[in-house]
Amino acid sequence: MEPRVWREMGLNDEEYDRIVEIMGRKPNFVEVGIFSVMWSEHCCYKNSKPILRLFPTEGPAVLQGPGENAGIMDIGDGQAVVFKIESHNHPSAIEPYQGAATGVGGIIRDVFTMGARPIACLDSLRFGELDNERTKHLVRGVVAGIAGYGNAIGIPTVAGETYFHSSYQGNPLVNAMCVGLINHDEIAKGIASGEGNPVMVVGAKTGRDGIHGATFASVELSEESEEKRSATQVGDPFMEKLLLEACLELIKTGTVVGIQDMGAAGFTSSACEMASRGDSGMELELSLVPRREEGMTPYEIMLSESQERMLVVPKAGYEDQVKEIFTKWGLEAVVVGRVTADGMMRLKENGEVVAEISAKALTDKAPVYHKEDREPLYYQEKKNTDLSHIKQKEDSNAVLKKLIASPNIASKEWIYRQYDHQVGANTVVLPGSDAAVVRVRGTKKGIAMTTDCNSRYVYLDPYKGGALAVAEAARNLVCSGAKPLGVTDCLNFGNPEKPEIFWQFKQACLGVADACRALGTPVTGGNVSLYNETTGEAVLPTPTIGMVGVVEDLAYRTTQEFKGVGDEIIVVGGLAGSLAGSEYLAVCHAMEAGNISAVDLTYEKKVQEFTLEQIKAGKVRSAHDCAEGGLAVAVAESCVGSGLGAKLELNCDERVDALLFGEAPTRIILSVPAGKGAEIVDAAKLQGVHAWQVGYVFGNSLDVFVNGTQEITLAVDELKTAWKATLPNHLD
Amino acid sequence: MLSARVFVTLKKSILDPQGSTIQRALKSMGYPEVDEVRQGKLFELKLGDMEREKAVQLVEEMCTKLLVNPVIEQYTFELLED
Amino acid sequence: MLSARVFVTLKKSILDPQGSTIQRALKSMGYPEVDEVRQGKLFELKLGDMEREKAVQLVEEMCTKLLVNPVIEQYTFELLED
Amino acid sequence: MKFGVVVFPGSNCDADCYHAVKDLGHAVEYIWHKDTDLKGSDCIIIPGGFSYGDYLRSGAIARFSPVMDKVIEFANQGGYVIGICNGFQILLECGLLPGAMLRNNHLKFRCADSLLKIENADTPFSNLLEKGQVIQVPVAHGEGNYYIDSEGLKTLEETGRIVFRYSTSDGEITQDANPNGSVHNIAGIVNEAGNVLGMMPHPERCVDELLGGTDGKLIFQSIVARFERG
Ligand SMILES: Nc1ncnc2c1ncn2[C@@H]1O[C@H](COP(=O)(O)OP(=O)(O)O)[C@@H](O)[C@H]1O
Ligand SMILES: [Mg+2]
Repeated sequence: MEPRVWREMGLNDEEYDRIVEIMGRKPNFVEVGIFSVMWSEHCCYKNSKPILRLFPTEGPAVLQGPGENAGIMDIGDGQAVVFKIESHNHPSAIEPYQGAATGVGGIIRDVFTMGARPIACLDSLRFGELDNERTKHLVRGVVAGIAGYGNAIGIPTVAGETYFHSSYQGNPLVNAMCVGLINHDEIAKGIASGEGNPVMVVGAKTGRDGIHGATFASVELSEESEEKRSATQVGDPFMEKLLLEACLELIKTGTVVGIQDMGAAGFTSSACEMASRGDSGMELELSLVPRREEGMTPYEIMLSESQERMLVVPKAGYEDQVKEIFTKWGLEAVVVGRVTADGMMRLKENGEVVAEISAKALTDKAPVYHKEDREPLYYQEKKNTDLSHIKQKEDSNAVLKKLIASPNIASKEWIYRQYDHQVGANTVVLPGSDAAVVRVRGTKKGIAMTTDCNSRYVYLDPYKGGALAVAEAARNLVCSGAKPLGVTDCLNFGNPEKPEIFWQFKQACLGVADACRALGTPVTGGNVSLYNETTGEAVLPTPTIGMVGVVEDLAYRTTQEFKGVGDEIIVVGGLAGSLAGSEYLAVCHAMEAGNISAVDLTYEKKVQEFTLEQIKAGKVRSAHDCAEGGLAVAVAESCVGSGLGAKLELNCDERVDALLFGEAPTRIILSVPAGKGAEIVDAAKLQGVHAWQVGYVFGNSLDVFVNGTQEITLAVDELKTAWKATLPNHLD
Repeated sequence: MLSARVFVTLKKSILDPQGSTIQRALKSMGYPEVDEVRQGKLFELKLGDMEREKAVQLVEEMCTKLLVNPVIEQYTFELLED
Repeated sequence: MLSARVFVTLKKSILDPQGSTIQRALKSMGYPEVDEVRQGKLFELKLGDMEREKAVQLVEEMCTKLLVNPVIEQYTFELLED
Repeated sequence: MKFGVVVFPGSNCDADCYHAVKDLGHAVEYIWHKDTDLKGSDCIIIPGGFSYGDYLRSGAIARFSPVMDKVIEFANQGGYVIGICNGFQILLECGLLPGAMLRNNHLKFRCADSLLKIENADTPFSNLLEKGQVIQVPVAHGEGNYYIDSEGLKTLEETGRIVFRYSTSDGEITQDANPNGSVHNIAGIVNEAGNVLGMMPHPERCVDELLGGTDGKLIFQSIVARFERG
């Protein structure tokens, strides 16, 4: 076999030699294909594994950590929450609608594979500059694709985030997260065991979709990926809805040994992973696999990424029961092989062996690379940029209007209004607040969820930025009245073969790990997406943090908008922000630089615990995390949500723009009933938490005084119009 | 007056869930004769008065630029006098 | 092997938001020549071997029963040998 | 009184409807689309969702499910039938209600609260409401742009068969209040006999303060009230 064969499949020569060594012979074409997908970053994390080990993955509530299709955490009453996030960046860059749609379909399968009923989806999106035509095309397509799949299958898309930055121009990020509910005694796993048990393919027929999609997803996006367009898969939400119902019905019967969806690398990865987890082998007869197209080769069948398919291993003798359930839902279920005891993946076509590889070799013997990391040149330079000479903007009114209308801060209603965020009739806090909350039927509980990452911070300081993303996610949950529970992460970075990129990756993960440890939110799973580059330019390092939490009693769920005139406004945590890495600096001074503030994790935890305590005590009417745009924007967001104005008096010797628009971690804006402010501030002091009573909800305009002089006066209607108009103006 | 009819269909290798669902429906309604259904789009464009060459080139352009998604779709078109 | 191509379009009396959106888009892209765009559906049905008469009648039936909603849509079709 | 919720492949508001009436304390059962027995239901709910993926046209394929013959029979005998969202589309496709659904005029799926003006409070589905009253019920659809020819529209208007219209909070019928371009802002209509209702908004999504409203209850309770009065 010529070297170009394995090279084209994405294997390097050392990896090929390693295969020969493991097998004790030269692999044939099919076998090389199988190794190439199993040993791609996407499937075996060969570049990221050593770093991922940094994450804390244990905790009293963790029922399932990394390694399965999704993580599981206990929420009491014999119930648990199942959640996972996944990227579909490159497919979305090439075909935004189908790329995003199949991304949603894939992550939903990961959750119901575990036996859980999906209760919500989230989407974390990043695109290039909004005024660019290509960006508009991508936004329209991606949003329509997420809506098209999520709405049709009937799972509400309740939250997410959307950022615009030139670095994502050619390589948008589309991260989809799914959250499900399960009873402890109904957890299913992706395990194949029990010699002689049947292996069944269920769901859609196999076609030539997305062959090599997995390796494709791990190769830098370039001109020729235009050619790999055959890799485009089309989603069928209707088929997946049937598959979802059929699988949950099947798992409830208790006759399932193992079940796993066919995601990236299709049949190959699900079969090998299931066998490997069960310390078993499999013998498969490929001619039995139902196909959509004629003349498919074993290679194509093994590597096809046709959607809406699952691999099921039931107890021997229950094949007909499986068929019965799937037939009821109008789906196929076909026995294609058996579990064996010899640990070999043995693939046959019409009785003749076409591939024979040890399952463990494909999973556990995959190469692991300890990549070199090097601090990039820009780091110190950006960090040491002196911002003190930045000229203050005279007109704070103008600045606030500009910021509130800037694409990163402007209302995302244009997006989430296209998502059915209420189907299921359990969405208690809809998109538009810090975190969404979904009711757990039959209990007083709710599940709060959010995705967060300010990738500008991560770029300027990967370690601090990684920690900040975790802290913000937790803060968003706390603001909605939830106790943060656990994390699923989607690590979107550039080409790890570049030491500077790998440094970003490593530092960011260290930050994420330390924050997760400090805040008691273990990582239960995630996804790594590397090679997010176009023609050599990497995206901003983007470790998206998906986090879930529990609202013990929905009676004290909280949202970000002000509730009533006269309520007193309190800033908890810290008052002034910094210009470093702020949206203000980027939007008003066209600069992305500075030494961003680090999050003091011990203090962060204190502030969050204090806030949650006050919320639980029923003392808080609104709570809002102070993020992009700083104090003024956060208060403005609480105004536009309710139409109520506010009067603020800030006394501080910070420069005015830093005070109003500067950014810093660990800041929360509360509103509390009239007369209760002082009480809260005192309570905070007792716990070593700083708090300032800065004003009250009043009238229909936002008026802010700094050290006695009025800096801002804007009608809430005017703010609201500016805030809402940006996306429609660009996208309609 | 020239007008064009553009026929856009999914490439052969691309899955057509809509078409196959319709095929299954027809089957269950008693039309087993139908082995396969593929659904596509049809665009009718009024072009006003112009030479056919111009029209052909124009339609080609509009197809590649807007009407057709080359990643998953293919197209043909015809010109009509009316 | 017979196959049929069914063309389904909205009745003239019914306005077609998709079509007019495309028309506006084409205009803004520099194709003012296009006065009107109507979007319709195209179905390709594989019918296997049968006489044309049978096929014609079959397709008529499938159109009126399922493929077309007479309240808003009209249709034409053609048969192809292949 | 007993409700029956029909479940088609691709239905996804079936459970929401089931719980909505159950939480109101009424008997309710699911009815699989292949069943040909309505299980003694006094009111049939055709729920929202994407039956058969909404492929071809919303509701076009579902109408051929075996259960629909029974539903039509039941309706023709005066039984109460309420079709919500995709259920409305199915009732249109099977001819129990006149007209058809077009794609939303803005071509996008729209999930948002909508305000509905009660145009006819003398139906089995609205008798606990007041004519002219405005209620808040969420919509979530991509094809809710109701169309009917001018003749049919005239009849609907003249015979009071328009039950709900999209309106402003003070009952004005404006374009801005219309989420989908529906003719005359029509959100819900009944058949000639008045026992079959189709509506695009989702009453089952607002039957609990937790979900942000309870106006939807009034519609289900109206059915019960009328049923019990006989
Ligand atoms: N792509 C999206 N899908 C769904 N909801 C979104 C999306 N983008 C933003 N949102 C919602 O808009 C609101 C504001 O988003 P964001 O500014 O990220 O909030 P925060 O800064 O509090 O994290 C949140 O409720 C978020 O869930
Ligand atoms: Mg955020």
